[in-house]
Amino acid sequence: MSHSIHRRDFLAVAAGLLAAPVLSACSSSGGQSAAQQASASPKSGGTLRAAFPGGGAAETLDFLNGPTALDYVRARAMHGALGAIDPGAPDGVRYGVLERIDISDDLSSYTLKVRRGVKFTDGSALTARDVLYSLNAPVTLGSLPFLKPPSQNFDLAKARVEDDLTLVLPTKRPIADGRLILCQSTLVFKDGTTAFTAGMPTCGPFKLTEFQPGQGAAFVRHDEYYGLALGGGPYVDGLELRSIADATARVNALTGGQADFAADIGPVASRTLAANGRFAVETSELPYATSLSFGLNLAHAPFRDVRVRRAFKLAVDREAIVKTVLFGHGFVGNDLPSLGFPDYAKEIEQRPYDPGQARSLLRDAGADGMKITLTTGSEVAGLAETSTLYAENLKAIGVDVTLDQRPPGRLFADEGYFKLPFAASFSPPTPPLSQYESTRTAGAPSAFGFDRPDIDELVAKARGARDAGERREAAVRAQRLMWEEGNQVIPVFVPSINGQAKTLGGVRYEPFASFSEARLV
Amino acid sequence: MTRRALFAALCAGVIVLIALAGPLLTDRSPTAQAGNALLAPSPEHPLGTDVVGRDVLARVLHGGLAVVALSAGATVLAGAAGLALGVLTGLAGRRTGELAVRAVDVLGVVPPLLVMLLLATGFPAGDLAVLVAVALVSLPFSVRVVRAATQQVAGSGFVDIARARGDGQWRILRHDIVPNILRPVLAETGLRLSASIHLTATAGFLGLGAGAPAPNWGRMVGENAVGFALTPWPFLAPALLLVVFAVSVNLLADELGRALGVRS
Amino acid sequence: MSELARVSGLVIGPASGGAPTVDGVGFTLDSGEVLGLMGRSGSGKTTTALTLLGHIRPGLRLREGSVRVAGLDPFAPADVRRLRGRVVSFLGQDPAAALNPARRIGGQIREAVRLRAASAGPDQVDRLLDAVRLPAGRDFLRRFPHQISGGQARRVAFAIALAGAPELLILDEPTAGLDTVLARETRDLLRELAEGRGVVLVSHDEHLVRALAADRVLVLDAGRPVSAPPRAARVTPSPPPGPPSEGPAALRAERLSAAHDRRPVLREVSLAVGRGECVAVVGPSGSGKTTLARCLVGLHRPAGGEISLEGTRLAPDVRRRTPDQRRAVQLVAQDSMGALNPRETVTAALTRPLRARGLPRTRVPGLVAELLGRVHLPASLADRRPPALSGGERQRVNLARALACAPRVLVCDEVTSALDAEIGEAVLGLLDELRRDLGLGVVLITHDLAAVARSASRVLVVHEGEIVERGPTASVLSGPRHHVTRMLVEHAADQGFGAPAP
Amino acid sequence: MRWVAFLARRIAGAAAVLAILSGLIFAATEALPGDAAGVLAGADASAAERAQLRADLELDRPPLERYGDWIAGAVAGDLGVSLVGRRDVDAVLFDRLPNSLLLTALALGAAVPAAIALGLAAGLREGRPADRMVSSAALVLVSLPEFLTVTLLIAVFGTWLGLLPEVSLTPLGGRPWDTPQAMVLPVLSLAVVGLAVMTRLVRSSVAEAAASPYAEAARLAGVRGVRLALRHILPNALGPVVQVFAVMFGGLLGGAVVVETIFNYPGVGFELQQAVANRDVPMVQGLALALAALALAVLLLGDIVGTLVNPRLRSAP
Repeated sequence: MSHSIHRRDFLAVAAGLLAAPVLSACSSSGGQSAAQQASASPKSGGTLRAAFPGGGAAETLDFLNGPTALDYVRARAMHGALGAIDPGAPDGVRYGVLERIDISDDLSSYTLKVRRGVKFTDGSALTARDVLYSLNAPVTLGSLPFLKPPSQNFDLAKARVEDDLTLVLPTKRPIADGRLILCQSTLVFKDGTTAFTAGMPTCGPFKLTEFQPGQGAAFVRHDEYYGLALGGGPYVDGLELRSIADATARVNALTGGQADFAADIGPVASRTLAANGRFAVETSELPYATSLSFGLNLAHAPFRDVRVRRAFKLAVDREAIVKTVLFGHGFVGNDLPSLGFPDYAKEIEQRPYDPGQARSLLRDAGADGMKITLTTGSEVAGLAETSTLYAENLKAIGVDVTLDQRPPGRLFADEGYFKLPFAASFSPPTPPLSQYESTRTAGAPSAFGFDRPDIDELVAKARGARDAGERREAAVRAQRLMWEEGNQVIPVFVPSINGQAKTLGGVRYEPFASFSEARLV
Repeated sequence: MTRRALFAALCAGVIVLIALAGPLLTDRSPTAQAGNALLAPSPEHPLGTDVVGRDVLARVLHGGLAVVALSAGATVLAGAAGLALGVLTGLAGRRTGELAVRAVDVLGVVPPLLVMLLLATGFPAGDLAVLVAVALVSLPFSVRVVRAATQQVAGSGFVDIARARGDGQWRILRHDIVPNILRPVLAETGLRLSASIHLTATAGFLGLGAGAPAPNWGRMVGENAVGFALTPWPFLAPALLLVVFAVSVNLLADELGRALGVRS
Repeated sequence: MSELARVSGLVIGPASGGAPTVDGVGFTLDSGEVLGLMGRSGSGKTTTALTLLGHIRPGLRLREGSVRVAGLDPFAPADVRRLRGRVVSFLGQDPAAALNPARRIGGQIREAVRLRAASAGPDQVDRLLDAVRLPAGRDFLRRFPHQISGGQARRVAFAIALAGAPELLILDEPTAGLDTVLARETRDLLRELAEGRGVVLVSHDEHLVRALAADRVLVLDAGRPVSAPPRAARVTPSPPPGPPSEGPAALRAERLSAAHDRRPVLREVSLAVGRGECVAVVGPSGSGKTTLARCLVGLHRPAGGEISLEGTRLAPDVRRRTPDQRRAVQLVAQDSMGALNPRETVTAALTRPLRARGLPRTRVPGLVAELLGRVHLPASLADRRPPALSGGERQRVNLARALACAPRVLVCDEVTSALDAEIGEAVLGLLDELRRDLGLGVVLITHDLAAVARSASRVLVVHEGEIVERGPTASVLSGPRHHVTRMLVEHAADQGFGAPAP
Repeated sequence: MRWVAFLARRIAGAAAVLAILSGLIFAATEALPGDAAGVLAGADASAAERAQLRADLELDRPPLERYGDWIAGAVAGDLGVSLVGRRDVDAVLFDRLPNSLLLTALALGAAVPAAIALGLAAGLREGRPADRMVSSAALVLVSLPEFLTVTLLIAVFGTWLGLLPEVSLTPLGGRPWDTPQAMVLPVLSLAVVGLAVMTRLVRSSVAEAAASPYAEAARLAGVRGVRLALRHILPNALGPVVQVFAVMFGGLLGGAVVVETIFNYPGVGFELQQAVANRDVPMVQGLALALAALALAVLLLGDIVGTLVNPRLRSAP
């Protein structure tokens, strides 16, 4: 019952696609479930039923415009993907329908090689033209902003199709991390597609047989899927993705035997479920965790003093939040985004919980007893609760804080959000540098007044440098500056917490569950 | 006063007392984290801790005020507006009155929860939205009862005589109409109050209204339902208080109606 | 004759304890015999009669005594089934209200026949309808109670009561509240239907008891049987009213017409009343009398005609009249209870008009006491509210409140019809006194010629909104020309009032 | 002829109310701060992206103009396209409405006979133990907020006894009635709420009718038991109740929001709640208007049936 109406996983999830890695035959990352390891034979069959937070009638096959978790999970089951971000892979990405991406030495041109033998459900083969059309679709067909980075970084108008399997993309300016951008979330479909329908040709692991917005979708295995030839899944004969908005209802569907898998059940329900022997709780591993963050708006006078910003960072008891709000299912943050990604500066020491120093910093800045309103919402699991605890932490160092928890769905609906002095937010798992450029550079509203040309320059340098050592050094320097002087407090990272029947194995978490390798025992 | 009424008044009184004086009975903060989440009751935390690890007893003691104040406030608001509108439309000419009542009835057609959803999300966040929404939902009932009572009294002999004698509208209102419609209006107000408690609690449950850390029995029930299987107290304690409050107010309204000779 | 019913040592009181409402009543009734049960309201008549059906009103309890009807005990569940509707039938004060508003007439009668008649032949319904003189047509039987007249509804109720051919009929105030014409009709019908049956007639109306030829009369007073029937106070005609005063009439209405929702109820009615004079307006129910009263005081806007006060034309709407004009014409209504604000004490009710006249606060208590004295009410009633007053007392308070306005004309609309005869008599006496002492003009609206006989100098007879006869009281009563007038006079004669000697 | 005039008058009245309501609904949804563009864009979108999104969704046109378009479309049966997911609002409505109607109708279907039976049993025994029991139970149930009733029902029948599914998952491509067992708890949850209210109503109406002169006359004439209850008292007690049943239907239809959400039941209330959270203005407007129209239609029906049941009104509407 619980947060029936709070549970708006809505955009949380939508934006989470930025980094949603696409399945590939040989995985090296993602959580390996106990069940997966226990089961030796990959033979399976059967129909897998999985429950996800949906969006009611708003759900659509047009994943370019359908921003619920389910819309993307469904699209990913149907459509092939260019690849997936994979920090463990040599290129930082695993390739899907692509064989490889070659970068010119001057970082100004990317050559995409399409995998041979990728077939659509209508029997036709995937070509470079289809890939180019798919990359362009967010602009030509219209899409939500988070799908547009490829078109923002590459000059698609000047792209060349060399042959059926080769596509050359010039960059708008030299970048080194173009593979990440291309593979972040691009799904491929046929050249000339204008409408997304149940009958359209697709080249993903499953073939859609039934779609009911707000209720779910049914699939059968796509027998021509290129992954099968590479020795991978899918192993199940059928897949049902059910839309269940309420987290408790998803858990109920799982415990009641109506589903084999319940996505995103939240920390509390996971504890309840863990007590039940028939079910397992699985969480995604780093870097697939959502950061919970708090923006200190520099338009608000006290926050212009770096001591106040530092005091706000020292005041938060990160361990306590992980322990009590997330029941241990979480990662302590270090006020930097993108924990777990290769470009993340893990050499920067963990900031301690030091209310004493925070208090004295505040006093030095003449800001003790300052009045502030912390605006938050319940857009993702744990956000409201984390805000609650953070507010208490701040009270403890002498900040007169008022918590304003917006009703569900209201946090970002308001144009005034970016004018708030102190507001909660979250970020899906995203590589740090491109994320910084799109959201933190001077003038971006979500920067909350953060305007540091020196850091902007460092980030640009890190993205554009040909030498890896040089790139790393610039990236770490930029992050250290943000760590010391930035206006973002990131106390924790929350993984996706899912429940599943013990009969189910092979589910991978990246950050959403993918079932292309799943088996029912 | 019947035994039932006495019992109901006692229960309602205790609940109101808890709501008003509760904050004085504990020195624990209702918002501070007091331990791990969802701890079972212990001497330290007689009702355990909630999903965020806050002391449930402290939250229960602090959380009644919102429910009691909001439901009573909405009832008073709707009652006052209903009295004014009901008397005016009751005394107005037939056509004007009908028209005014139709206009108010428009509100009654819309399911209460829809009004709540629209208003509570539309207004600047906060309890004011809930207050206004609950009052608005109550208004049509209030107007109808007052209007019917007013019409009945306005048609009675003593009003005719006062009018024939030349008493002014105000004098008639004050001496003849208002004192004689108080019974049904009072009985109706009791029923409205219980309905308001119901709606206010539902608003809390749905997370509408003022910010989350502020304890509110309805919201506590919503927040903690998910942990019901681990420890039921964070859910049950506010739920029980809500139910006892609503039942006793309903019972009181019933008894009041009976005592005043008004059928519900 | 065999014994049909025996009641002995009956004691009935509130279930919660307290003084009994029926205390030691007993009687026997042979078949075919008529017993009159008399007494004031509240004397326990109805409660006693209902025991013959084994019924005790909620809140009361049978404490002692036994009841036998045809050898059966109505309080024994097995026996009562055989008694109700078959041996004993009950007709209440308002038999029409006993009809189920949601069911058709035919269905109700047929059900009664099917359930109770010993021989339920197909023609039994027709025979019943014939007995109560109702049409037997299908069309009539398909109607609902609200679609037939009050008189017809009463007959249907009689038919249902008679369906089981009961040996004993219990009649509870069967003519109370009826106007002259209907009361007479009902009495005639009852006389016929009671033929050959045992009857217990509950009434405070001596004339009805006499009309049904009661073999015996049992009089109750506060639940106890008393030996002698109380004598109805003999009406002594008042001394002939003083001669009409000279000069312009205190109140005059010229060719007054009025309508309700475009349905005309008054057609060109004219009347005038002088200072100290009493003019009576008589007519059966529904003839437009009350509308006339409301027109006179300005509460009902006439469709035509005009009203003047001592020569000055009055606005039709009371709100347009001057405060002085409003006070000059005061209405006293039939429903003494409804005319008083139940939340106001007597003092408060009298204070309001006094204060409205602008009298200083200090003088008010004295004036209230004076007014109470004027209408012969003890000062001890001053703090009571209307429900704590008797009907007569309330009507006096109403009069006193009207007097508080220092009126010149009183319009009295059926002021005595809801009162017991004696008390009504006293109220009329008070009116005469006020007329004499204060020079008040009185328009006495009534259906009761007895009242007219004693007070009015002139009579107007209204029928269906029109004046059908007018003239000095004596001549109208002694030589009625219109048939309505004749009926009213006959009724008055039944009641024991002859036309005053010329 | 009188009936034609009567119907015409009532329908015209309902239409006028609906017109006022459409304005109110539009104004209320317009007043929602923020818009779907903000929700869709998320926290990290730039100002230009937001503006583009607003233009794409036509949110930058003047409200009056959009109201005009909306009403014109609604009259023609076109409720527009949702902002999120780009679905035809009327398609969603017609897909979900049967489910909600079924849920509400079943709940009423369960509650009405039970309420009449219980109300009759209690009303005829006013003040006696049976009445006190029924009245007290109804009083407690009426005071229980829906969310508590539902929680308790799920806890008992779902979690503890394991008899019934706790979620209403309908087979894909099917309708809720394809899995009747999944409908039991939602129907029960909704029925309990209505049952308590209606039982109280029937009880007091019956008690009133039972104390009426015609009921006493029937009793004194020897009519007893079932015949007295069903033939004499109930017909008179039912009239005022019918119209309240109609109001209840509208209330239940809207009140199903909580129940539908908890059980993930694919109804209009569930979609409405989702749409409100998404700031999907056309969807909110369309669904709210449809719910209001439906509630009005049922009220109208109740009005007509109430008139039919009452012979006094029937003959002279």
